[in-house]
Amino acid sequence: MTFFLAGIATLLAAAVLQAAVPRPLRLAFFAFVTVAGLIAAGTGALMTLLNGTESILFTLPFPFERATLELDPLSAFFALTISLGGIAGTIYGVGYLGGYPERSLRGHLFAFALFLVSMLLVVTTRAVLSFLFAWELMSLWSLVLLFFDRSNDEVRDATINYFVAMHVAFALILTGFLLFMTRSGSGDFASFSAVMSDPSFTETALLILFAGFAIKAGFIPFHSWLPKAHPAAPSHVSGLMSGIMIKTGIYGILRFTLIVGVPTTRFAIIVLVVAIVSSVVGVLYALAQHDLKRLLAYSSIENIGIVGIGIGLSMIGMRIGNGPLILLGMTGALIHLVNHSLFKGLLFYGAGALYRATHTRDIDKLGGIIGRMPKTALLFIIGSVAIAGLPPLNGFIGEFVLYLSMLSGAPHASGSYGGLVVLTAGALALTGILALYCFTKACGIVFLGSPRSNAVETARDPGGAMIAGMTILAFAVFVIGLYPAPLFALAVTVAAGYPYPGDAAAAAMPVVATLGSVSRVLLLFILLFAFLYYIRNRLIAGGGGIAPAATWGCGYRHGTARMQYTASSYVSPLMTLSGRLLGLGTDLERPQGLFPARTAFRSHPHDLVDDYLIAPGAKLIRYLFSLLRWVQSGDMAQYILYGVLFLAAALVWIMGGN
Amino acid sequence: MSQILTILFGVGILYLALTSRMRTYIQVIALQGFILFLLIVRDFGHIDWFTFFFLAFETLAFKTIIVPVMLWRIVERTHVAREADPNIPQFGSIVIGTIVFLSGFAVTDWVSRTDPSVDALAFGIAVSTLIIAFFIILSRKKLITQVMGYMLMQNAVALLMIAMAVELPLLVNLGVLLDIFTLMFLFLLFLGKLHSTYEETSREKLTSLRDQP
Amino acid sequence: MARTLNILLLLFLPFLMLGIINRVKALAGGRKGFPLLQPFFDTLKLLRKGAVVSTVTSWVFAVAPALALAATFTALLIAPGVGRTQVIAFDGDIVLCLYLLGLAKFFQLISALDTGSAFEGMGASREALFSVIVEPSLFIFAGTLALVSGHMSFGELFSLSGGSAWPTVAASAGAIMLFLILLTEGCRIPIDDPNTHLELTMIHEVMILDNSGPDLAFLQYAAALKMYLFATLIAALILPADIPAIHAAFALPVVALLCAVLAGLVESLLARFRISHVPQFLFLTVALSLITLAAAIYFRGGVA
Amino acid sequence: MMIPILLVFPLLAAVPLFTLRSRQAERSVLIAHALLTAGAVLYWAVAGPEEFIGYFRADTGNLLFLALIATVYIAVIPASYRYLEREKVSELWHRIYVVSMLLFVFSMTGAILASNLGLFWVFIEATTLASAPFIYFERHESSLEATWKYVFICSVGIAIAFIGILFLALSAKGVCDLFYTDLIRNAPQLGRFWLLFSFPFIVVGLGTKAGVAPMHSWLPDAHSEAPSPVSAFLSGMLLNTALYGLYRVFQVLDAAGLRREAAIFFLICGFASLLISAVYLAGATNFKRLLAYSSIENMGIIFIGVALGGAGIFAAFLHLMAHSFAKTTLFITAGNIAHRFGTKDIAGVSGLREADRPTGALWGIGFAALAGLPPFPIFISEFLIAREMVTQGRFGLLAAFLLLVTLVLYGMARAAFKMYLGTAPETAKREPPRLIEWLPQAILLLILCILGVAMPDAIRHIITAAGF
Repeated sequence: MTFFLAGIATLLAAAVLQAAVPRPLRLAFFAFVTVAGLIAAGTGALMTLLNGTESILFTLPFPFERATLELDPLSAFFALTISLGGIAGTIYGVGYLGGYPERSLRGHLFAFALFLVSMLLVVTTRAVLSFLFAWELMSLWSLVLLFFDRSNDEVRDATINYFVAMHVAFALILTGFLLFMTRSGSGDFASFSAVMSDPSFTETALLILFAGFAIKAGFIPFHSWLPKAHPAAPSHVSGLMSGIMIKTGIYGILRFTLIVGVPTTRFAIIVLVVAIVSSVVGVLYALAQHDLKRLLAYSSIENIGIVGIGIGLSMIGMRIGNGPLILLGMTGALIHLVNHSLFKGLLFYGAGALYRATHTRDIDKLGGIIGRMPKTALLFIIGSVAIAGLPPLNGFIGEFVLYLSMLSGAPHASGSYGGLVVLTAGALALTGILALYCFTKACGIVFLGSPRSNAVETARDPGGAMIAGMTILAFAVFVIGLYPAPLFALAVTVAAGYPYPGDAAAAAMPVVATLGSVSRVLLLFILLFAFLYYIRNRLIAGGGGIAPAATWGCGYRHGTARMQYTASSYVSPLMTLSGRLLGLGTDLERPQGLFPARTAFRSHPHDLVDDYLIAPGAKLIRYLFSLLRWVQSGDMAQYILYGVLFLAAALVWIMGGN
Repeated sequence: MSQILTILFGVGILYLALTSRMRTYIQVIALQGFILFLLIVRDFGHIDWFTFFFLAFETLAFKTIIVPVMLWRIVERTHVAREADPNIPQFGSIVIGTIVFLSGFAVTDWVSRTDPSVDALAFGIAVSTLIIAFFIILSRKKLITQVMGYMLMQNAVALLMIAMAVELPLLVNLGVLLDIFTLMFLFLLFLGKLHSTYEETSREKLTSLRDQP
Repeated sequence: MARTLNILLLLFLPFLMLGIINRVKALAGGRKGFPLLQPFFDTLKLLRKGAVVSTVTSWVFAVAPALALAATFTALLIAPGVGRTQVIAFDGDIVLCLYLLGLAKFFQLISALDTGSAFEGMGASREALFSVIVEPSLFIFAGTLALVSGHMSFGELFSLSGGSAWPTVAASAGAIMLFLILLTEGCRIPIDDPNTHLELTMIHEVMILDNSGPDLAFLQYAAALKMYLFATLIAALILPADIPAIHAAFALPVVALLCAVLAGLVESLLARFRISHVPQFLFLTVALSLITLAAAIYFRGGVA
Repeated sequence: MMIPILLVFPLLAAVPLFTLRSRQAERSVLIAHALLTAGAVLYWAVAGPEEFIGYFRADTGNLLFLALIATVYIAVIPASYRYLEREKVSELWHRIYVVSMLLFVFSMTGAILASNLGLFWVFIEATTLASAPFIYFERHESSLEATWKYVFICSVGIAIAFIGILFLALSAKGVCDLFYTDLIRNAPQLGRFWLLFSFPFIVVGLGTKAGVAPMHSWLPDAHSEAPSPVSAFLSGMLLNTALYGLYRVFQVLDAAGLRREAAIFFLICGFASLLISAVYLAGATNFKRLLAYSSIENMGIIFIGVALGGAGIFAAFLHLMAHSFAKTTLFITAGNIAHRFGTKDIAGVSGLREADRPTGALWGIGFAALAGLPPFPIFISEFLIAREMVTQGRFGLLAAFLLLVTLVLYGMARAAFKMYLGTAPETAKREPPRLIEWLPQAILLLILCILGVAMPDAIRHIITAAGF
């Protein structure tokens, strides 16, 4: 706890002191202090995870009065995730911001440090008011970070959208909290568990809370803000938002599951279904995108869905007393959550480097970057393999634990629950393969092949700090992928806090052994690959070496770069298959006349929630508003009439004996 | 005696609903001021002499003389002899005026059953006057007519005060009168301003400030 | 012993399957066909050659074949071999096996895109699409087996037991499904036609148009291995649970070769589907896996 | 001794100003008056209640309102100075400005200090008189229109309020006079019928001045046409002052056992205000009107808080305080923006952040404060109001409240971000920002921020006491 508090203090110091440091040194100073603070906070969190819960009570003036900061395993786990992601994000961010020498960045850095602090506070406070306070500050600072690029209309719209979405989320969370609070008579989270005797009340309150947290986390259909905000933010911020911030929504759900204990069946199934929909539809939407950062944003929705699948399974497990589902579902969710924060950070940072170099996020304008930005390309491909959930990288580990939970949990689940679990496995597999499809597109079209436009010509790898930030993440991606046991152990510490029939630690032992086997197979695979690659090079050298040539054009000699498969053609077979769900809209300007001057074909992704929920909702509100158009007509007599009518109505009401 | 005066007050207001001539409006306002003065003289004799004197003086001076004169001067200056075309035709006005009176007295009947201490006649006429005043403010187009409506409203309030025999402290009475008459000056000042800005001072001109949702 | 045998079989049985398919097709077409081990010799020949590499490509193109082969080979080490013994076995190994295939696929796809060729992009796109449909059915099927058996390891999962008709139902539905997947992943007619020379109609072959020499050898071996994998799965599934060890040792090669014969027959008798019809065909696998799941729930005691 | 000084000073000071004819002297008088007001507030806070000729009283009950008057006054003076300097107003209008301001503050202080409802009414009416020249100050056609509407609607409203007071007096006839303390003490003896009968009149009447629906309509016009420092005054002070009297009457009804009925009126007005402001904020094209609608919204929230009772009352007064601070900041800042960009249209302003950093920051932070984001107290007050709704089990109200507040925020955020982000138009003045233009507001926001995070007990007691 001491370390943790010291870390927060250091971050606050970084926020304030950087303003006083002269501009040339400011970024370096900021990076140094912030990373130090995050390391301290992360160490504190890690120590708690190893040693047990710690809490500290502050006596403060109104409005907080009593505020508790507590690091229990769940909080510590998230604090650790935030610290890790924050360190890479800070280092990368400083590199990224180095490209804006003309800006003072005082405000941006201030918001950056406070953003980190508020996230750390969100996961450690234990009372309604202080939680909401930290929560809103987190939204506020992320909002400030979001509009880094101020001259852009897209950024503005995304900011407004984000602001409103966050407020809706806040309103829901507030309502949920208040329901608990008034029942228990105290704002302390700890007191909430006392009011759970009324299941239907608890379920309602939980559903409201879930909806609120789901907006933050980006579950479909609550996700609308996310694919707009992430692309608009500068990349170091998108990385943090997507990698860390949306996880606080997950934290909220987990925290309340922890408080409530066993949720109702209906709630568990709702969570699971929402999660499945998010993962499958999220990745389908990701596939459809032309904008690299939007693609990554939708992919965040998918990954949050995967995390949600674990949580949903765990909840169902709690309901039916199924140990593997509880323990491994939760563990898998937590592992995937950490993993996602690593590789999604890596991918966003890669996309940021790309944007800095090419000034476009349009996948179809890129191509062949790998020759010009080899480091970025390598790191991005590593991130892509990881996010597709493929071995030997970390993405696989989380999904593996989830599959393990389903395979070992299903036989002990009675009746239709077993079927549900198996279908969930199918959904996870579908998500996994679609993610693979999606990220072969992201890597393949963006980095490989020939350049599709001259945006690519000037592309160069970014400088040291940005590469360093990404390398840290890539390194973590490898380490966790090959040696998952420590992370698994930490996640088990957290998961053991949930109602589990029996000894959770003992139940986790065989899984550790399994993960050991996985590691060994993966090592074997790597050795085999190294061997084969060596052989291949030797064989080629022995067989006459490499003869460079043009790509085989199947006899056609005038192939141009524009004839390569594009982002949309690559996914078009799937698009035709998934039809309206995906809603990839197309515009075709048909050729006209004998000598058509110009034809065009464009495809643009839709979002069903935007099209059928948000847009009609906005339209409805506009319509309802227009019904009140007459109110401020400018006619003074009419204004007075309102008062007179009100008065008359009131008097009639009174005379009617009210 | 006071009942006759009160009824006269009421007849005046009914007459107002009938006419659209500015001169008539002003005459009625002055008449009402004078009736109020008489009523005050009759009913408020028992209160302390300073307040009494003050009330009586203010009513006579301002309500009966100064305000009507000022209104008249504005009318002269702006050449508005009559309310151009009221929102509701003449005949309709009479009907509405009658209905207003009836409903005013219905209210009064109901009120006086709840609280018999209220002077039902005066209360009824005051309420009716109030409603007519609102009616004029809401339905007439000329700003000057609306100001007259406001003045009628003030007369109604004064009659109401008499009807209910409510005594306010001197300080308050002083302030009330001071405020109202300053306000009237202000109205007329701005009315003059408005007239010099716009050709015709009807309330339809004043709708440039508005909003769309 | 069985493990060693497994590995040995891996080295030539896949080639033999290719040879048999070819032979069956040739016989059906009234031709003689090339020697049964010709694919093996072709591969050996390719290994002795140099490579022609497009200047557009990057290191991705260079590592992908070795990586794909390594991943596929490792996956095969996990798969149930002779008598359902696996070289490596642990809980949930099936997931690793299938995901290793995924890794191979990932690199094959981006290696195809690396060439910047429209044809190879097209192949990659189609290959990816078909996997999208096949993958969930495999997992649902595996989950169903786990649901019933309570086991988590490949060999145990595929060893069907239990009363009533469950093993029969599961084995028949599963075998059909796996055979369909074998045709798909093995790039056979009616999904794909490895022999055509019209690039537009190919899937797997068009993806590796630019690979040559040892790279091509690796990729072809990997493709053969993958087909063999599904044959082993079919073998594991249809063999009775209590088969004696010595019989089991012969069972796998026999089933694998039977699969090859069957595939050859299918190729001889069917024409290739229009690409746009392939997904409909593949949804059959999803349907089969769902049927198995429904059967499993029924045999476990119904929906409760 | 402070009450008479405070009441007499502006009246006496107004006279010599006409003879001195020096702008410097005029400004000095304003500053002296502001400091005097602040001094008086401090004096009362320390020395306790004071009474003057029975009709005026300063105690903990109105200290919050007095303190807000003093704060807003002090904050507005530099802005007024800058405004008068910038607009190059004539000798005459300069004097009119100063004298009106003296009288305006005088009438508001009087209204708050008055311990008699009738006297309160007199002063409220006087505020209309004193502020009318302000609204006309810029002498456009539109300001003339706004002034006319302002004066007329407020006068009608105030006349209605007077009728209500008459009825209230009737209900108190034979029991007591219209002194708040007497009324509240003797509330059970008051005639219930007339008491209830009077309330809608008083709500509509004083509600007109307090800027709540249904008689809010003057507010956007007046606020948008008045000079910005004056708009700050209107929003930050005048609305509070009207609410003060209304709340006292509410208390009388509460004490007389008519809380339910009174609360219904307040709730209807409050929600109607929220609705109207949500509707018109969404389409606002003029940023001063935007702020004015936001004032309507915030008064609506205060009404809702009062109607809820319990913790809602504290929340309402906390909200009132926070709103005064934030709105003062924003109106003064809006004045600076209007000057720099030469327009009050939202469409004409963009790139505030680039054009004028301190103003941009104030605009952004001020909006955050108004939007109920932490660390500002509106966050706390809205939280408390929502909590009170849940405690009372009024989930329908809560849903409507949260929905409307969200819609309001959408309208405001749309405009605020539009203005803050983007690039500044060519026509924007490039002069560097001056300290006097932003420092007072920055201090206000800083205080507000501190109050939202760690409120000293003294201030908390003052806010609590305003509810008693």
